[in-house]
Amino acid sequence: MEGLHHDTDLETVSEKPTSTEQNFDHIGDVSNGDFSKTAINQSLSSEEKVVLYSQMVRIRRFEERSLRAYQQGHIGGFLHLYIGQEAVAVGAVSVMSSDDHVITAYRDHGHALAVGMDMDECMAELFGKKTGCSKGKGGSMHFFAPDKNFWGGHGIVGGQTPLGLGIAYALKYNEKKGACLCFMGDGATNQGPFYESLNLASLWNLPVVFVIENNGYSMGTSESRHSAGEPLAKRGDPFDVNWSVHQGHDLYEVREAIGNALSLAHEKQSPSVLEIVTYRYRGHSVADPDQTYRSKEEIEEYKKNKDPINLFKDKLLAEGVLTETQAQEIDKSAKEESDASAEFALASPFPDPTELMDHIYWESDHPEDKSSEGTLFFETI
Amino acid sequence: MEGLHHDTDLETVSEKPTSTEQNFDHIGDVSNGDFSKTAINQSLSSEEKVVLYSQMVRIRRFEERSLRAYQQGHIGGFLHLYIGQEAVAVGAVSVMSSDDHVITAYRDHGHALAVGMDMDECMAELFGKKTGCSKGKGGSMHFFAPDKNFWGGHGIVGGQTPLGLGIAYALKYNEKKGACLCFMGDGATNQGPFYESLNLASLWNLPVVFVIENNGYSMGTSESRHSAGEPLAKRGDPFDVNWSVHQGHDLYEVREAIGNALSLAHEKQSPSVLEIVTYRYRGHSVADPDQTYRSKEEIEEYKKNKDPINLFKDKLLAEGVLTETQAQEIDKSAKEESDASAEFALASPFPDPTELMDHIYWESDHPEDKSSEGTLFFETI
Amino acid sequence: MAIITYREALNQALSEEIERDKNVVLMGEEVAQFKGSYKVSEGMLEKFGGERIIDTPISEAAFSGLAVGAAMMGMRPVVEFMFWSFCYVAYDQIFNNAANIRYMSGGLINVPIVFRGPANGGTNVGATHSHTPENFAANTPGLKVICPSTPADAKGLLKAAIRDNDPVCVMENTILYNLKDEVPEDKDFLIPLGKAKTVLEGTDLSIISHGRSVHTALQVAETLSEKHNISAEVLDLRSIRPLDVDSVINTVKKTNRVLLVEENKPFCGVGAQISYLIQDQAFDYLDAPIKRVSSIDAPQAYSKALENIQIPNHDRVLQKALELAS
Amino acid sequence: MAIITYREALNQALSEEIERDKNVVLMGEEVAQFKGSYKVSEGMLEKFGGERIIDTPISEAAFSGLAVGAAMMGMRPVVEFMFWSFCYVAYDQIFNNAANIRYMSGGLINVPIVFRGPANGGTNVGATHSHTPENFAANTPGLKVICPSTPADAKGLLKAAIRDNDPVCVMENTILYNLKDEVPEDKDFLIPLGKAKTVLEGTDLSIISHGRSVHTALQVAETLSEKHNISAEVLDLRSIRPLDVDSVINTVKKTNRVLLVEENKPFCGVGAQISYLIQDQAFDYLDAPIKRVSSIDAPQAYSKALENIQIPNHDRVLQKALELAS
Ligand SMILES: Cc1ncc(C[n+]2csc(CCOP(=O)(O)OP(=O)(O)O)c2C)c(N)n1
Ligand SMILES: Cc1ncc(C[n+]2csc(CCOP(=O)(O)OP(=O)(O)O)c2C)c(N)n1
Ligand SMILES: [Mg+2]
Ligand SMILES: [Mg+2]
Repeated sequence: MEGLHHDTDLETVSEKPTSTEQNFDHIGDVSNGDFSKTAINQSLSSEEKVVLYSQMVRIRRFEERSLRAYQQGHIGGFLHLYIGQEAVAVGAVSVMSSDDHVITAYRDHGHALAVGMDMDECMAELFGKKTGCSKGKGGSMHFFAPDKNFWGGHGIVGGQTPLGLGIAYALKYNEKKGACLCFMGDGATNQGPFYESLNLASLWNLPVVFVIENNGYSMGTSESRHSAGEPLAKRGDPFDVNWSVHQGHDLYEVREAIGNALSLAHEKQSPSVLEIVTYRYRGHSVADPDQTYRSKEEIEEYKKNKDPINLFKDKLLAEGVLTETQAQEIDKSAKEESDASAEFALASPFPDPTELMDHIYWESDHPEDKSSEGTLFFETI
Repeated sequence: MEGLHHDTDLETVSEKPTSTEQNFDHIGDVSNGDFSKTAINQSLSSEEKVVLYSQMVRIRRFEERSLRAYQQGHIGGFLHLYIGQEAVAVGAVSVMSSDDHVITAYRDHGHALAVGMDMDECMAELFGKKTGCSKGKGGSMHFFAPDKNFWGGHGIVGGQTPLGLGIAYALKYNEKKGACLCFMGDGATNQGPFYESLNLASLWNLPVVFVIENNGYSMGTSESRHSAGEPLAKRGDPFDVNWSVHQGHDLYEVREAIGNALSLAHEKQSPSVLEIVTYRYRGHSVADPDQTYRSKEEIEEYKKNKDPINLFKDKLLAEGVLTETQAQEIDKSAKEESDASAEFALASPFPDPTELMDHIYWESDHPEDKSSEGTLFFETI
Repeated sequence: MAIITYREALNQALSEEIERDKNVVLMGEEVAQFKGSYKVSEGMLEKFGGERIIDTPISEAAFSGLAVGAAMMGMRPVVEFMFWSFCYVAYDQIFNNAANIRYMSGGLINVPIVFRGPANGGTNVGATHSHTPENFAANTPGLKVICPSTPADAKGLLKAAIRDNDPVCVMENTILYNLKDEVPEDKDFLIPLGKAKTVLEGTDLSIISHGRSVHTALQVAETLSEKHNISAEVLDLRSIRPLDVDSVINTVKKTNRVLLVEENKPFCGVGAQISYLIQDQAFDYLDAPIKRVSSIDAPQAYSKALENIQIPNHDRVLQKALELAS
Repeated sequence: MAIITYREALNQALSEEIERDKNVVLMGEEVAQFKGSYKVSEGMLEKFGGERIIDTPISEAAFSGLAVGAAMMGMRPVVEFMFWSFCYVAYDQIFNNAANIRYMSGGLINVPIVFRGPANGGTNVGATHSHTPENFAANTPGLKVICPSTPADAKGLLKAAIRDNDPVCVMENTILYNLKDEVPEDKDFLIPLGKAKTVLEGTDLSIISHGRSVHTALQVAETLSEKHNISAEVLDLRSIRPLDVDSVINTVKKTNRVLLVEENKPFCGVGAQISYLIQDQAFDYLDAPIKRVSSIDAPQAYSKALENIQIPNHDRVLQKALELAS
């Protein structure tokens, strides 16, 4: 049912999942839909709450700035914006511990900034510059920061699900108390490798959490036109994988859900599928005119009633941990940081043509340790 | 639970699925597990029952003969025997109507004979002879008979599931009142395209029946070692595909289950997943020494208590529609027919070397209708 | 003749064949309601309805296989890949089922299907979205492969592909979608597969190419004649399998020098096969070794600063041409 | 040196590397309890336990991708495909994820993984089970490809592949599994990738080959010297990417005549690429066009009467060799 509210004929949205929408209690007993009082959220200091708020703001401002840069012709290829979904990445990453890892699809700017990548390297990557996180090789869809347990940024829909499984496998093999958060879209649930991965995750009991960010659309195709049966999280059920559905506009709820799934993974190494209902304000990519598959009203309703940043801001104001002036400062500095990153990117050099041949093989990047002989490349620069 | 009895540590087998093992009533109300009285089986004449019996016997004798031919070196490559599972193909095909179609995997001899292919063309195909159903091009895994609505015979595990979906799609597109029975193994449920197909079947409401012949093993891997969650049929559940589990040693039960799934497909074009629990007596293929994954006792128990031919024979004897002498004659003529097919195959010529270049493109087989120019082949005989 | 874009030419071909034959349908991601992610099928849903223009989930393996199964039953599905790169998740359905079922059934079945979509680099979409699998498909007996380079070819070849009784892989190019040129309106305008086209007559060297590289070749030929007084002949293969070997050999015999230009990665690319054929059948006519310009042998780079160099561009092709001519 | 089979040599290589490095595991269908469908991993489950020798469901896409993910994290998984043909259902994980992730991450990640299994025809398993995708893999920058033809090479090359920090595709051959020959016992016996081997010295023509075809080439060379008094040199490429171009060019310069023999289908097969390289770098040394013998250009036939002719056999190779030498 929570899928339906994504169809162009709008329906009112249930504030929290009904009991039929999970086979496992991924959320503490929250009668009134207020997750601020659950243990994991109680543990947050006022400072930490403000940091979480500013992270969401930073992500949004960064992407708005990147959109302008795209329109100015500084960014090529695809640009998939995360605007509207910020609470999912920020909330999820905020409950990770040091041995937990993240992998996601091509809509990866939010996750990248949430794990702590800085705006400069991200914006520079969008500009295709040498100073980009992937040295201009990857672009918007392919951000990486292994040092921050962030494994990309993957362009092929669903292609990252077996990779996430493998990260979890390696953690278990090395007896680390960690798990992998594998983010994916609602449309990605229609790629076969996801099911092969669900079976393996359950069969081998691997600490992986598949987080379906259900923004209601696979490009221009609404959930009800691309997927039979609801909710999508239930697709874990026949494999005995824990599953549940949550609302993604409430950062507190996201933290609660992901936190519980992570402890389940840490303690029992059990996998989970969490469906987090969210929404993207912009077109699928900047190239999408966004005129064929949803109404302006639908978008406006979300912005008005479900904006994760506004909702969290109101909560923090009510809790008295944030003031309007603080909020304005946070917004101001996020804008400044974004502008600075665009300037940094603009000022950065493009990769040198010879860099085309870097990073193809570990071996060719380490001539001193080369063990093979013969010719590796058949048309070079 | 019915999966467990396939593990090497034996357990007693429940005679019929419990109510938790289906989301849809694919079988009439049968309290005592006796399916002979259901409408679809009541409608059988004595003659028809005897024909069904002899078909199972013919399949078994044919395969036993093919095994000898393999051991004598007349058959190359793979030979996957269906022995033990005969009631599934024979029962299923017996309830098909003229617009229903069949597609299956590489363990296809039983289905081929059940749809009415004759032993000669099948045995000759195994021998790689010009007179084979696929002119020696396909072999054991690739029998075809489009004129009998039989679309193969496919070697890549799970690869036939989208094809079966497409057959159903074409039937619906052409407003035929038909369905496609798409047979697959328990191991095949771990191939991603199956799930993509389940989603499409339900989303587009296509008349396809996925029949999982659960013989408990994917090669040498028992169900509990290859699949998480039970029963396998339940994997249709999250896609809102009707599913249920049935015992495959009782031809009457198979007819009842498939019959109901077919009418559902005919009337409502709804897809189904039927799991039919069965067993193979021989190794995965003739090359399998069958020493690593199951006990001799397990095999013996099946032969003793669950042999589909013996069980049906006993039923027919009890019903008084078959006599011991008749049964012996049926067996005798099945053996003779099998021996004759082996002689036919042996006497048949091998394809001529030039036939290597036939059947690659429709166009090169029809030079008179050739529309393209240029070179199609780059190394020919 | 009307002047229309490559995109419109594809749309015309699809529309005409859908009108002509009830067995033809178009299916793929976003082809209907969204009008095609590159707007190739714009207006077709309105014109032909949801029965003929079909949106699919992101399940390339399933809908490719579904289309193969439907083709076995006599339909003539046209499957659109948003990018040909995505054939990697449907590989078995195309390279085993579509390619082999006729053979494995001893000719009892044929598979009249078209797989189409863009297969090119040059738009900064990175390594996973820039594959050019024409060499993989052409390596596979049972499949046919065409790479139209002009609006007219796009229409005539696609129409021929849809009427073909075998599986045809049609490899388009997002950068050519806006290319405008004259296109015949004749509803039976067909260009036979396997017929190359001499797009420029010349005497000093032959540039053999396909797809968008043909246009690069033509620009280079212009530079060669204007700045270097070298007369280049340009042959557009148009079809990779079947291949117009005669036209290839003829131009070699005419100019005695060959430059192969393609977007394929070099190792076992199309140019490798053409080289073998030329030296095998026109050995004594070659005044110099055959030269190639392909994509630089690296995964496709995102940064335009890199990708503009990676794909065969005017300067890289010109340089090789001059080496060859000297 | 002990005389062991190609199968045992692979088993030794795997066992030694698993003993040597805790990061090495072997996973695939039936590799553990069943001892491998071709018994390559016989005894390894007993020796190393289920943590290191891992049976998988029939989910090639998932376990290939799982292994890539684990390799990104520093493990060194060896993935067995029961047949390389099954890479068609895992294509994206190998040809995108394993091949491109290092590049797309600007070198932040490397993927030390081995994909191995048999890739050959000749055992009458038909079109879907007889693919030889070494040309597809070698076309893909980011992947390495080796095709060992002897027990010693199988051991030395596989060990080198496992220690390699890049993805390596190891293409074996079911028909060679029983081949016996001397194999060094040294636990550090490594054969570097990219080093071809002259397996027979000769003066009149060069037969360049890889995999099982090398043995066919040797038989033909014997016939040539005994019956026709022609001295053939036989070069075993051993590794397709990296490729030992120098050794290829050297043998051409020595004999001036080249015959390429491989099981690949012809169009854009490995031989096509070698032809290009030879004519490009040794044009003036060629006394005659390069000739090729590949598999007959049809889907693999089941009937042994057909398949024995389809794959390069002694007579087809001999005939071409005689044409070339005359
Ligand atoms: C295998 C594959 N098919 C198609 C595409 C093109 N494509 C990119 S994103 C997308 C929609 C994905 O929707 P969803 O999974 O819901 O993620 P979202 O974009 O909503 O974040 C499609 C079809 C692709 N990248 N990979
Ligand atoms: C994609 C793919 N992977 C692996 C194989 C090899 N293989 C053939 S049959 C088989 C086991 C299949 O088991 P199941 O689906 O239960 O069918 P059954 O053999 O029991 O009839 C395997 C692994 C294959 N043919 N295709
Ligand atoms: Mg979405
Ligand atoms: Mg089975």
